[in-house]
Amino acid sequence: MSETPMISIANLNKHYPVRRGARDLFRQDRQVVRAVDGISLDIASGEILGLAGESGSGKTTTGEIIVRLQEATAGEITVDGHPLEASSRKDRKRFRREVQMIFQDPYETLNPRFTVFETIAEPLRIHGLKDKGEIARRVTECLTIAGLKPAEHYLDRFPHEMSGGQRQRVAIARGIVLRPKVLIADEPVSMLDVSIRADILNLLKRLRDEMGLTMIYVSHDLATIKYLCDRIAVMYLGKIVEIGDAEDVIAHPQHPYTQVLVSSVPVADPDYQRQEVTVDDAVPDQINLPEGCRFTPRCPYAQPACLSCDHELVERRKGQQSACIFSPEELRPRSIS
Amino acid sequence: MLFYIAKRLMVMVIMLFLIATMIFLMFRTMPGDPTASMVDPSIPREARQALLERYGLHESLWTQYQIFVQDLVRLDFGNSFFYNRPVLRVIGDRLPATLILMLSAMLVAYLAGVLGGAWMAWHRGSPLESVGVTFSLIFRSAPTFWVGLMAIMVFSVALGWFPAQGMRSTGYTGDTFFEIFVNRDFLRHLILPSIVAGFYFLATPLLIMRNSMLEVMSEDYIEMARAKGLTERRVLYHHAARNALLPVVTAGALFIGAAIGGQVLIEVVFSWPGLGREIVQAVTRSDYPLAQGVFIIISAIMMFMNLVADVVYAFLDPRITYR
Amino acid sequence: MLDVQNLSVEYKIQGGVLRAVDGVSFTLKRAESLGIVGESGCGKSTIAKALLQLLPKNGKISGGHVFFDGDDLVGKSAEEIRKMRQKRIALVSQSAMNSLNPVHTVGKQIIEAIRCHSRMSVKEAYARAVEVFSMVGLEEKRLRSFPHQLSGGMKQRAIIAMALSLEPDIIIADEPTTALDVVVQGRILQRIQKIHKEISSSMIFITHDISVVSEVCETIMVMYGGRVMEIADTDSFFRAPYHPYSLGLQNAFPSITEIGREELVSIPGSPPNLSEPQEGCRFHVRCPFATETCRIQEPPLEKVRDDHYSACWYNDKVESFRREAGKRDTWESVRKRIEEQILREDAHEEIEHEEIKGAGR
Amino acid sequence: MGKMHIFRMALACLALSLVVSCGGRADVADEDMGAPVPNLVILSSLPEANRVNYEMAQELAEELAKIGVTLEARPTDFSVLLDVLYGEDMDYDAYTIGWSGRVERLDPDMFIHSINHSDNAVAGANNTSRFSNAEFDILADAQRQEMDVEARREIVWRAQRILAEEVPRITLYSRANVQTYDKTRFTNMVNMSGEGLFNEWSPLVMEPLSQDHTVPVVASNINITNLNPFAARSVYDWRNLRLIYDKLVRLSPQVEPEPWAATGWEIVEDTVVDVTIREGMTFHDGKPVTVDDVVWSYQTWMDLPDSYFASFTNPIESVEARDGQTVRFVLEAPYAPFITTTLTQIPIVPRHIWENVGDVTQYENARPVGSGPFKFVRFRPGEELVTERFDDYFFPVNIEGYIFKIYASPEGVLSDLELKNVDVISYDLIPAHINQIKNNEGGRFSHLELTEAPDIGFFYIGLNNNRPPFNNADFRRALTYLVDYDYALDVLLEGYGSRGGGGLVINAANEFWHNPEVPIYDTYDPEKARELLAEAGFTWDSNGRLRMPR
Repeated sequence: MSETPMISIANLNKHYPVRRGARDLFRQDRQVVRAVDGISLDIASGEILGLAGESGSGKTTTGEIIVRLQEATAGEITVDGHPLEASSRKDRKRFRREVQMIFQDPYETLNPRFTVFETIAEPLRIHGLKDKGEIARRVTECLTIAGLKPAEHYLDRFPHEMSGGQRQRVAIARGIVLRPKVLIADEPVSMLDVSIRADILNLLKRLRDEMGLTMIYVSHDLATIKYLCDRIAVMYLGKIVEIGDAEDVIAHPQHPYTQVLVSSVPVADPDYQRQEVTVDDAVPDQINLPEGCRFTPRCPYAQPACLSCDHELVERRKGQQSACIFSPEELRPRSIS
Repeated sequence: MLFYIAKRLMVMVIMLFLIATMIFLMFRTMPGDPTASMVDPSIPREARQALLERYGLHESLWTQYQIFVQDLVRLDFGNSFFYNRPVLRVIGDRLPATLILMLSAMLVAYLAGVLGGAWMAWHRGSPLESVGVTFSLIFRSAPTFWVGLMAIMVFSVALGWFPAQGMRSTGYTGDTFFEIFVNRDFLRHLILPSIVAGFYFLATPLLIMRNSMLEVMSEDYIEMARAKGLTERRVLYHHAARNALLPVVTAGALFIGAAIGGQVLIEVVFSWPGLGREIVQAVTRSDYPLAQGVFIIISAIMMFMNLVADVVYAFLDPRITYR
Repeated sequence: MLDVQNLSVEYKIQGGVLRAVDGVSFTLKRAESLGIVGESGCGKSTIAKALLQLLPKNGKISGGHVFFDGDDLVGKSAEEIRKMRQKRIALVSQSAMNSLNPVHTVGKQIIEAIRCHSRMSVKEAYARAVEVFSMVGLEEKRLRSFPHQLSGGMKQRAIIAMALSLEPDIIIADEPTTALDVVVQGRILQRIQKIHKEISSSMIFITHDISVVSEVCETIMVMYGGRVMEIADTDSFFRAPYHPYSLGLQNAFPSITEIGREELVSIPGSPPNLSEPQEGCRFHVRCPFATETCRIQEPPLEKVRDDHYSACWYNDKVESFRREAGKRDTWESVRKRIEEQILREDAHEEIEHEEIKGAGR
Repeated sequence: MGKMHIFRMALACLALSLVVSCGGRADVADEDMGAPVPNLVILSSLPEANRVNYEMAQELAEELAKIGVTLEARPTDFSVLLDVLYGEDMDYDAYTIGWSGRVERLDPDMFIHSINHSDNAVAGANNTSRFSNAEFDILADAQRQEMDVEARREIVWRAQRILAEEVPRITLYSRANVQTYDKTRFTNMVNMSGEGLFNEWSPLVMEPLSQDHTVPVVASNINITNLNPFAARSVYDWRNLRLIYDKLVRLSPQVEPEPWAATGWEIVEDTVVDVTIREGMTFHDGKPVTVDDVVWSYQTWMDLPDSYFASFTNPIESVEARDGQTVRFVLEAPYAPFITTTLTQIPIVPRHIWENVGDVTQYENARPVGSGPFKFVRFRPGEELVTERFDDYFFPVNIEGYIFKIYASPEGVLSDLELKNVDVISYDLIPAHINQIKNNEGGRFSHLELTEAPDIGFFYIGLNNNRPPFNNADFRRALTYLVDYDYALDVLLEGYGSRGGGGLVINAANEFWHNPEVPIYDTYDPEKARELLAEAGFTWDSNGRLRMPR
């Protein structure tokens, strides 16, 4: 990763104020939910990064900030060398074109009154393409890339006339029609049936290979992340706790939380012997975060030192960083209550 | 919770003050001065002037407002021009009758509406359901006055079941609250108007309950309740109806204001000695103090009922907590 | 203990009938745990609802029998069925988030269920509730909580506790972990396994995720288009599946344990539309090995090994199928076939349009 | 081509000359005529307040349009109308309104002097027609001072003749007071003009037909607002208060003053009247009624400039006790209506109660104590006022009391009439109800007797006599032919009323004072109106617009 990263995130924060009524007016320390709390990462051009974590870990928020669906509270993001907080209209428009997002539920993000053609042509029109022939050509091309073949068969359909997988393909076709550089995919397959998930994953892979897209794949499903992504960043309560090569992280999780996450995934293999790591399944209150390492209250290896941890990422294996102050070998049974 | 209520009450006082100011201005910018309808035109001009002075209406608007506010703070609504009595006494004489009729009408409407709405949702698609909806809408849109007269014709004049007019039999003695309101004679007079008013109000709770019930019935916890092997009755009333009640409760508070307004005609057709007619007369006669008083008190009642509804809501729905 | 024979369920829908479950037979032994897997719309949840006779108003059991301890449940009165629910067959429903009534405490809802079927006093019922709560690892004080005060995992555990409360003969768990986070899901699955070992109840576990079945169940039943495709004991199934659909499913699924896996292959096309009449094998449209026979005649569920049944005309060719199924091209051919079929239909449609236009002139 | 052109030119010339000659045929060019009649506005009642007045104003606008006058009928709220009529600006052309026929208006002073004398044609006074006629003023003043009734009637008749000729306003109609009572329960009812059944006399003389029902229920559709005679402002308050409080003189059913709490009066001079008080009267609380009470009552009324009776007490200069039985009134000027209005209106209140209450107008007087024939028992606002017979009263009353029951709508009263819960009604029935009772379907109303009394009040079209064209008496007279009096009476009032007419102020119902010999303009005849206007020098310009005489 010697070249400039396609996406560079530095010290990103997203805090939501907690509204508790008039009393807040008189409080100095306004309570906030730290949905994303000072994360930094670089994503190389053409890389697929998996953002893993449970609900409330901040993975979706991070994705939405990059596509500017939300404003960050603090921090810097550059895409292809341009800071995201650029002020000029032109720059903002360029971002909208270069960074696209696809969502979990395509049915909710597709306008039910738009045909497939209208859905995909709309971003082209918004970005000033007027030539009807060119629009038709681009739409057909994208549909074909997205695997809806023959494209003509689908152009005049409405979302409700299609299956879930087909709708997600339409959403992807819309996502790529502006030839973006970055694609954020937020749980794009979790609503889909098992038999067609692979298709979408393969499609995303192909988009990277053929169009050189950089991708952030947000998911709670480690299996699909492992299959699709080059690297994985595991988030817990707004912090990145582990980041590294996807296969390495899953095969050799360094952080106790990653270990828990990996061991929780059911495996369709009767011979598989899982490494049992048992934790409490209650995630702490997001407002009153624990001191030190946020995983301390649930961590089976928590030590007094954990209470002063500041989530500094430490390289534990090659290209694999963990925020745990201990290496896996140093982990000892929990000694604090 | 207590803090919340206190806060709400505080807001209520401020709101009431603003409303009072608006009402004050509204009446004083209305055409026609109050002496016009009060004074026989044949009396001399000086007399009219003297009246204006007596009521303080010769002062500038600002001075009048200052006096109004000072009185308001002392909860003194002044004297009614027309009745020549303290506004609070005039209202006090009439308000209980209005409130009792309104509450019993709402009781009728809510009992019939909630039970009927739940039943209709449970038997969705049955012919009786559409009969129920049509029936309630007919009562809502038919002129109340006409419905009232028909009810009198049938149940009082033809069948003789209920008295036709008033709140008590002619010449009935007894003046304390209990003597007036807690006896058979009063109840007999109350039944017909509260049923007519109740049916007029019925559509709102009935339809809200039905819709809310339909929504609740598709919830997973209803299927779960069935899967638990509970009887249909228990599922209907303990699980579905209780949850479906929530929006009906909220609607109920908003309903109070509409009810006081909607009740005017009921009071007229049954000669019910309530506040409804007084409101209309006070406005047409430009009896500012009385009209102001009535509106401020109705506003207060509405706000209070809203608060009550919110508290009841919190009581019914544990997900709601007020801070 | 449970012997389902030829069960069919129909839904009345706009403009026709949707046959969601079509002639499904299976048995469930005492203390056995059966996993039913399949895609959405394959009829797996409908089976659960049909067993408890909780079908919505437009659905009805249109045929077959459900023998439970020798009694046929089909045709029993609503009251008899009601008495049987929870006490003998309990449901752990799909959405933990919404299956508890938000206005009652969790304890009240459990005690209500217990007292509905037994003569226990409130006190006894409460004691039982505490007992089952501790089985699922919830503290006693949680009985006094309202649903919104519990996390998703806790709610699901409370529902499991409720299902256990009367020691039913059968527990039907309908996608009990789908809405939960991975870690929580893992914990719940562990717990279900543990409890299932402790008590003597049988279990039907319905899920779309075959890996979950592999962890929890002894027997697996694969459904497709309202029919059973394959039934086997879990070990046998995962080591050597027979049905082409099962083969496809296995290949479509990424796993965290495999290293450096090649490209996954998914099954092209989409499930059949059950509101239209079906002919032949339900899977033939998407099956790479389908023949004319498959298109016309429906294959029976045949025994292929001990405790292993598969509904395919070519169970004997399974060895070559297994080889072919791992290849991408095998499935790509299906995709091509489907695309061609679409093209043909489109062209046909166009011709029809032309004809109509022509007739108009 | 050339021929054609010439032919066209010739045609055009011909046409032009025709037009010119047409114009020339009129005797006078427009600019030589009088000023055009200005565009006018008539402020009428709102249709919901008084349908008849509203319709008649609309009719008049249409009729005037036909004779080339633009009149806009503008329905106006009653209180706004009063503001305009009594306001400083006197800015209005015409209006519709009415004078109600109260019993004291049986005396001609109100209708002659108060509403027609030029002294009252100023802002805020009752001559809202702004009528001014010197000859009339002399007569109006004279009738006031003539204490001899016959002589006074002569003057009043002459005054009526002037009004008939001058037409200061156009009387449209009078309503008939149709009321009803239960003839199976009570008899000997008295029906009075301007009052109907619940007058001063019926309660005194009516007789129950059975001993089981001796307390009649009198129905009203208007609320009682006040029990304090110094603050009471509505007729309905008064109808009850005058039975609780007594008065020195009452007007007999034949409208003659009859000594009552007084045993007689003596006109000492034109401006001095001595009144003798009846002996042995007591208030309801047992205290005797003294001269002192009478003097105090009158004095208190006189000190209230804005009282209901201010116009009756204004002529009094002083009142004093001459001895234990006699009260002497000194008037500022001779005032003929003194006996018939002042003495018959002012109630006698017990001084021992009222002198201690401070501002008498602010006293609630929740339990009135008077010396009248009925004792107050209780009052429930919006429901009923209950009285009982005062057994120590000097006049024998047959009923044991009465209940004045308040209803919210005439429909409510009708249903209670049918249910026999009401014995007498105190307001005028609406035509629909009159017809229902008359038809008596199924014998539902067989027990009722309908009574009819002509009203001495009237509704009229007021004309601002200060403004053109209404400052022109010819125009006003012509206008009377544009009003369809039959339409008002027969169609709009369904026949329940009496006919109006230009200049009519004292109704035929007021037999004694009405001058039957004066001509009344009460025919609808638009042609006649045109004729009169033409005769008076009005002209129509080329647009058909009416112009004032030069």
